[in-house]
Amino acid sequence: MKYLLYQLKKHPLAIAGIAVMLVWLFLAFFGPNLVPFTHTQMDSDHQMVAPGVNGHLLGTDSLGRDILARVVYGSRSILTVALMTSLFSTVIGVIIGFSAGYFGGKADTAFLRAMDILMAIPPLVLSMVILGILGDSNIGSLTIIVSIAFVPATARVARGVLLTEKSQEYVSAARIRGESHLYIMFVEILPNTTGPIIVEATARFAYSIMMVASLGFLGVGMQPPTPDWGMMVIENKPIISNAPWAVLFPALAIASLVIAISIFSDFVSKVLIHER
Amino acid sequence: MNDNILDIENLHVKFKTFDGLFSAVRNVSLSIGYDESIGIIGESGCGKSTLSFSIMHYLAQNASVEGSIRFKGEDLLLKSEREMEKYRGDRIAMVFQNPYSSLNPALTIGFQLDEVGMHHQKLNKKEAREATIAALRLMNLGDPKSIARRYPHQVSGGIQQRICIAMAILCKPDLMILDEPTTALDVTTEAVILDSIKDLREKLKMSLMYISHDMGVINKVAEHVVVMYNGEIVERGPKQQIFEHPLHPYTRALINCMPRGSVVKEKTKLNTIDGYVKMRGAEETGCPFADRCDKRTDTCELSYGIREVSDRHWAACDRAYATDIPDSTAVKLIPKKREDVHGPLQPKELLKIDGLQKIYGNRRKVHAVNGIDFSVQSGSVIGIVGESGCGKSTTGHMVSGLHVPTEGRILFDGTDITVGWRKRSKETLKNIQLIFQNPGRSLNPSHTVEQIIARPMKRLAHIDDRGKRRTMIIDMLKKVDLGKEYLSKKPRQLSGGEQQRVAIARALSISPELIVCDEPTSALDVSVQASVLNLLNDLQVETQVAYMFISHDLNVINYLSDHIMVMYAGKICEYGKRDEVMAPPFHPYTEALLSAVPEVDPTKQRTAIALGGQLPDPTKKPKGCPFAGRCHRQVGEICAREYPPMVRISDTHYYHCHIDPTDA
Amino acid sequence: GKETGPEPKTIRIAEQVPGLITPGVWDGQAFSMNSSIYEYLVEINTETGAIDPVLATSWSTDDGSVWTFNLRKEVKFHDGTAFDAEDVKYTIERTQDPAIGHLKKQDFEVVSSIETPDPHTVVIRLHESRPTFIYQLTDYNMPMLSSSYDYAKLGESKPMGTGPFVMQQLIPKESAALVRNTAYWATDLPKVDRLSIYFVADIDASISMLESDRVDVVPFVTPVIKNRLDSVDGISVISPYQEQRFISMAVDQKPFDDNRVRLALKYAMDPQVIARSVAQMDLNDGIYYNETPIMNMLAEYKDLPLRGRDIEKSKQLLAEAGYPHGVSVELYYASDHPFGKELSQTIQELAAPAGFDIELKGFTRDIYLSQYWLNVPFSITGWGGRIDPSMLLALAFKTGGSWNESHLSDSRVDALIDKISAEVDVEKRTGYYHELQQLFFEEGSLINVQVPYLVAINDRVIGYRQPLTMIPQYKYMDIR
Amino acid sequence: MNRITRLVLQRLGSLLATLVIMSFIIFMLVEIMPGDVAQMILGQSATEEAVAALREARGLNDPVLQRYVRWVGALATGDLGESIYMQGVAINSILWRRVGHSLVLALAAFILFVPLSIFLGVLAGVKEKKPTDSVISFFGLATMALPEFVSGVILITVFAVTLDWFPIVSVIPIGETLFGNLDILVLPALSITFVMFGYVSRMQRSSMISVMNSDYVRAAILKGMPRRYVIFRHALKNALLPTITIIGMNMGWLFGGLVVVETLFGFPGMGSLLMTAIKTRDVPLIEACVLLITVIYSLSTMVTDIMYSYLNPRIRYQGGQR
Ligand SMILES: Nc1ncnc2c1ncn2[C@@H]1O[C@H](COP(=O)(O)OP(=O)(O)OP(=O)(O)O)[C@@H](O)[C@H]1O
Ligand SMILES: Nc1ncnc2c1ncn2[C@@H]1O[C@H](COP(=O)(O)OP(=O)(O)OP(=O)(O)O)[C@@H](O)[C@H]1O
Ligand SMILES: [Mg+2]
Ligand SMILES: [Mg+2]
Repeated sequence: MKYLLYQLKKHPLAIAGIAVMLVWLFLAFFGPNLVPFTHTQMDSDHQMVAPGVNGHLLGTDSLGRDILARVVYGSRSILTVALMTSLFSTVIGVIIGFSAGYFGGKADTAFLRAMDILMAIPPLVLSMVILGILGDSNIGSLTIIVSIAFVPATARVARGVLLTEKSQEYVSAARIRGESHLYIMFVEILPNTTGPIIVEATARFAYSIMMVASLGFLGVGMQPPTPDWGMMVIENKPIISNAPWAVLFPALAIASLVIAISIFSDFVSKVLIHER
Repeated sequence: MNDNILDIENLHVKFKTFDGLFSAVRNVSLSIGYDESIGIIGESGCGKSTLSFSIMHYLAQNASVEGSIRFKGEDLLLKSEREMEKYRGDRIAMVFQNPYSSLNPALTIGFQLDEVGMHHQKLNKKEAREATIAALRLMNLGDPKSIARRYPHQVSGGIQQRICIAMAILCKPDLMILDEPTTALDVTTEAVILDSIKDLREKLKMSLMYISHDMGVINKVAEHVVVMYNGEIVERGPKQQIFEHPLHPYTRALINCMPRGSVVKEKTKLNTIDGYVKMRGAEETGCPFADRCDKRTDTCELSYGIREVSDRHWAACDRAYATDIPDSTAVKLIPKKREDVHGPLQPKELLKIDGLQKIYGNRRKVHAVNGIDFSVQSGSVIGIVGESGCGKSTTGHMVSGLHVPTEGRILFDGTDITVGWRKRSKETLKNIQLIFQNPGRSLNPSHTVEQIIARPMKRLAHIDDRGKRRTMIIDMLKKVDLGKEYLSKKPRQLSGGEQQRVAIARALSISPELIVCDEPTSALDVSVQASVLNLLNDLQVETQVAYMFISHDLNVINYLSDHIMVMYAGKICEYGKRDEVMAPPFHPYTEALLSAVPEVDPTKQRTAIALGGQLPDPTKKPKGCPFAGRCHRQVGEICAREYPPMVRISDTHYYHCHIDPTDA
Repeated sequence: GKETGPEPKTIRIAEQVPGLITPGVWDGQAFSMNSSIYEYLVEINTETGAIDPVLATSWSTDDGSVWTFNLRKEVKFHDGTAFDAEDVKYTIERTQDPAIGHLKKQDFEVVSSIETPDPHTVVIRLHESRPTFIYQLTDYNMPMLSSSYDYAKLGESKPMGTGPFVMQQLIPKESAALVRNTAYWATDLPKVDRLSIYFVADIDASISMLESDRVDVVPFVTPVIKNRLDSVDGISVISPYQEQRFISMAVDQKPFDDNRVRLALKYAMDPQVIARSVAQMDLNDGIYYNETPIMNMLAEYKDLPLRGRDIEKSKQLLAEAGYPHGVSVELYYASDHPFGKELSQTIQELAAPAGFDIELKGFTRDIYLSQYWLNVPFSITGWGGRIDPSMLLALAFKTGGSWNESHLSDSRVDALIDKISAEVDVEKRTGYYHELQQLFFEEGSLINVQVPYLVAINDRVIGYRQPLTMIPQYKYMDIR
Repeated sequence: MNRITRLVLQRLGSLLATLVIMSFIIFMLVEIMPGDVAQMILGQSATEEAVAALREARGLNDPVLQRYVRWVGALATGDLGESIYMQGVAINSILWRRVGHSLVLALAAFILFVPLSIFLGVLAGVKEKKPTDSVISFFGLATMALPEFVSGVILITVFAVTLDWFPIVSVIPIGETLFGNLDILVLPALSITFVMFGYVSRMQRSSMISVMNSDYVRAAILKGMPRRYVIFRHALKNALLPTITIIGMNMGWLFGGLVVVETLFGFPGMGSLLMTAIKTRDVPLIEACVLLITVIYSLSTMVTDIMYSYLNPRIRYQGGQR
């Protein structure tokens, strides 16, 4: 704990990053109740008004909807999806990667082949095609598909760290105690790999946000009226010269969240891996 | 002051870290004369490397330096980075501990040597290559031309280190610093390198600063010895003086804790130094060794300070043989005899190994163990010794079930256990325990000491009651000299010696009948090694467990074993009772091994038998005598053709060689 | 290309990426391209609304069951073959070819026989009287095709007709280059030499091209863009006609089986808010609202009063219908159809205070159409304008009509529709229309929002013409 | 060299296997998608009859496996089939032109970001913890966090709308070719560069730092080699290795990014074609695009792998004498 504080003091940027993340989490939870408008409410007398007019702190879009309310509400879906995808892909990735690395041999080869195949399509293209074909995306399908797209990468990382740990002698010690495979994998090895795995998970978190935003941009992400940040950017791009705020704020939201998470992820990796 | 090539005065090096400022080198004054060789010795973390890097004016960013380092009268610490380039590699050269990582993997060996000459002596490419070849030749590297064309990973560790040394001597420097150049290497390779260093000095007339934690090595190469402890020089002087009349208790303890020729477990315990090197904050003063010293008095703090005690002999303390405090260790130094504890033993054959073979890999086969037979008596210690890669660990791992033998049988107490750990009964698993070389890695870093020791008790010894287990663990910890407070610590919070004690406690807590100790002390400092060896011996006497003790250090094996088995390239060279193996007649390999062991006594210097050639390629199926290519007493081509017959010297002693035993 | 003489006059157009472009199954995205290559028997005059001759020079009918067309002579297809009565016959018979899936199949099922007494006369006999049959021939999928051309194979890659422009180069999904048809029958037409058509998926990109003078015409503009372009000099946004969005309530499913619930929804609507939110326009200024199937701009429209928003009344109606605490309902729509998102969200917002808890179910158009449309209780569907509303009534509101999305089955409505399609007298027909609209106003199942079809044009291009049939008439357009 | 040839053959083999499985997955995926292909082609007004006829005509009624085999068989002969929407127009005739465009765009992005990010990454790594490093690192972090469509919108606003240096839309004028209009590549390539720059420069920085702290660099410095020389002769080559891997791994993002920027800029490439295909549910076209992206992506990762082994003597000369 003391070490953590010391590290924090050494990395002021990390404090900023964590603060921004916390702000977004707070907004996702409580934000919609704090904003005087709902994300769907149309103030038809105040379409495309500048920030500040009629209580619209960040202005409105072409339908007179409050940008602040939409951005804040939009943080919910994107954070949910991103958190869940990073969680799922990490859990599944760890299970798959661990099993493959641990048992080695044919299982491992099969795993590597399977991952090669999945990795042969860029994740964004994969998600885009599946979501596009399925047509009707919601938080659930988005989460599942983005998770699937991310699993190969996390599984590879998990396999990698397992392989380094597996050659450690404490694993041999556990083996000649006759421990079960599950015990060795999850009680002996797992606690020692949390560092890289958490780092990978936070990195995935940032990636998921970019990915979900990009999918929203491509029009295969969340469906309206859920205000998806990526969709907001593209939806309001036509009015960028009349109401730049309608594009600017969602874009800023994406950027700030991703930057914050990336900084956080860097920090976590510094604390958990490099400077141990 | 121009009679010295290097004068260090009041050097302080401090590091700024998370825990605050701490001093790694403190008030060090030292000089090296022209054509003088000086050895620096001390335990790990005593600041030896920091001292050498200060001379090169190359320290980490968080370091601050005070004092002066004058090289031929010029203060190096005042030089800029650019100016230092003229000294480094040209006037002062340095060789590092790990040769493999010191060579750039992406460049050829030749390139890395050529650039030195091209840069410092402004040679052209061709001249540089000629200089390179000459330097390589000086290091007795056969076919230097082809070596120059290779990449570092294509040559063995010993050759890599010789290449590093060749690189250092390219510009015929005035001073060469060697920072533990042989620590990572085998004794036989070490011997070769030490000999060539001595050779070089005679040829090139340069000053030498040799850093090591091994007294024997220092004894071999240095004329002058500097003992460092916790960043300070505690004693320095001519070699003879230091070895024979040490003044500082630390020096004395350091010399005495080395196991050596005549020291065996029945006669003496090893000298130990309690505790471990603690980092000292920049503000702490007084004798750094006080907390571990058994000669300390109330006056230590006051009268402490380095002073010249006799001609060229400086010491910070002269209480090494002080008699006002009795030698508390002297009492401890009498080992318990087995008979005193248990009465005479009824030995039985606990482990029997029959034609054991192990081939690793499917496509690229590695013949690690090539058919060995031996047996272990209950309650005895068998020492297995041999060069790196000869299959010692593999043998141990097969016994403990980590690997399944390719061929052969392992009988334990009459039952066949030639299977992997999966298929062994809990009883067998309990009865054979394994202690690893690297204690830090054999303990799960995320479990507490209690969890670590409790787990096998619960699983294999079925002690399910938590409270009972805990009392037993506390008892066990006491036996390995650790207190109750260690229960909740994690391995990271322990020193290397303490970690190994926990590992021993874990192995012993379920009263096994056989413990395979795979180099349990080679990762430890000599002082810690001594205490661990003592502990292992005491516990063995007390519990009558049998040890299969694996080490590459003949002194350690000699100290602890009842029987010794010498292995070479997956085969047994020689087997016998300790005293039989250690006395002639020898198998030529045993002889070479013995000759290579550095001697601590400065009066007893011996020359190592130089082993030429390479270890046999483990990927090829062995043929003939495995030692044939390197043997100094080769009989003829029969050696390479036929596996040598067993030469039986006595009931318990035999070796495999073509040499007629009567010739030996 | 290198050409001597004066710089060729070129109109550059940025259109949506077309799907199918074969006549008959043409999905209406490639208006500019197809309507310039192909040609119709007759066309709608954008100024008068009258039917003008094109490939037919004149026509006549008795009571609407036998139609005789006299064809223009000297007309040649782009491949050099002459256009004659056989081609007309082929074109109309082709509608019934099951392999094509012709969009006008149903409408031409009424044809009983086609006779070609001479190469320039066609006689079409119908099973029953259809006074407005000629309007069917103005549909964008009814251009005249050559009976000797393999449209099944070449329709997508080498479109060929009698039109004012000839396809020069088609890069699928990317662009098309059209050049003047030098053998065109009207010697003074077309007025420009080339049409350069870019297929650009993103409307915003198209507008950027327009603004940076890389194209001259961009159809399918959204109101948001119109607002933006209003302030740009040299570019105008025009609305040649309206399209319809039917907000349909299925009368056989809860909760809209009760007219009070339908009325409650209607009372919750505020047409002016809808107009502003959906199109940023004022009501009756490019965007229209009524509760009947008839568009406000048509002669047949009965000028019914606006209901006026009345939340209290709406709540009360809901309570009477048995929903005192409001009602939950799902609204299905095509999320990628213009105005779909805006309209659905506006309705959701407007209806909420009255107690309608509307969950929006947006799907891409194909899924919406193939899976939900016609099956769900509450939906928004786009309907093209029909120059003759009777064409739509039987389809969408008659018992058993194939696109009867509100599942209407009302004998009064059925009877009125029958009368409308058989009545030759215009006065009387309009009377029936008015009766029908009154019925819809009182207990109908739809809200009809007529959204503008917008085209952005560089002011250099003059004479832009595009009637309600959606077919732009590029031959009349010119560059200033 | 022999080893590398073997590596290439091995990778090509696994690519082939990947493609077969991939094609099957894509095919099945499309199978389970909602909506009927025939219905989709014919649109909302199609009658049952017409749909049935079309199904028959296009062989959609045959068993799945049979259709798959037919499709793969055609693929093997280089026939990608026909787009749903363009009967008589082979996908080959649409796709390859687009592929060419995309490759040029990818190459342009590559030429922009690879040297730039390596150079700046090395610079930051060498100047670790100095202001230069902080600026480069933060810039990298910031650009990395901007998805292509956001940076693209920014670039458009600044360089196309405000400054009018580059076209807003990357459309090739009718009758001209991409090579006559290279200015349309700049902004899309830049938006890709933005994201990739962040990843690659950060990787390059950290690998440079770890190499600079390695024993052999220390050894080289203590041999008296000048700093600049050490950086370029000793450190760089080793520090490039992890970067190559990272570039290879990020090819995935690059191709994803390609779809995004092509859509944003209306660039006539493979990505925007795929997007159109998805929007119009043009199944054969989706299949062809995805398959082709797979091939190109796999080939490009293969190239980076081979480059990696080629630059790494430890792999190149494996099985020396150890
Ligand atoms: N850059 C640094 N920052 C902080 N502490 C350091 C740094 N470099 C070395 N140390 C610490 O300084 C002490 C002396 O280190 P040094 O490497 O000189 O010891 P040594 O005697 O060479 O030990 P060894 O035998 O293990 O090589 C050690 O405790 C080490 O951990
Ligand atoms: N798991 C393995 N797979 C393949 N080869 C192995 C494996 N473990 C050991 N080897 C090889 O088997 C040979 C013998 O190894 P082993 O570890 O038994 O030697 P050792 O005598 O213990 O050496 P050291 O002193 O270095 O520990 C070596 O050549 C080694 O490289
Ligand atoms: Mg050291
Ligand atoms: Mg070993």
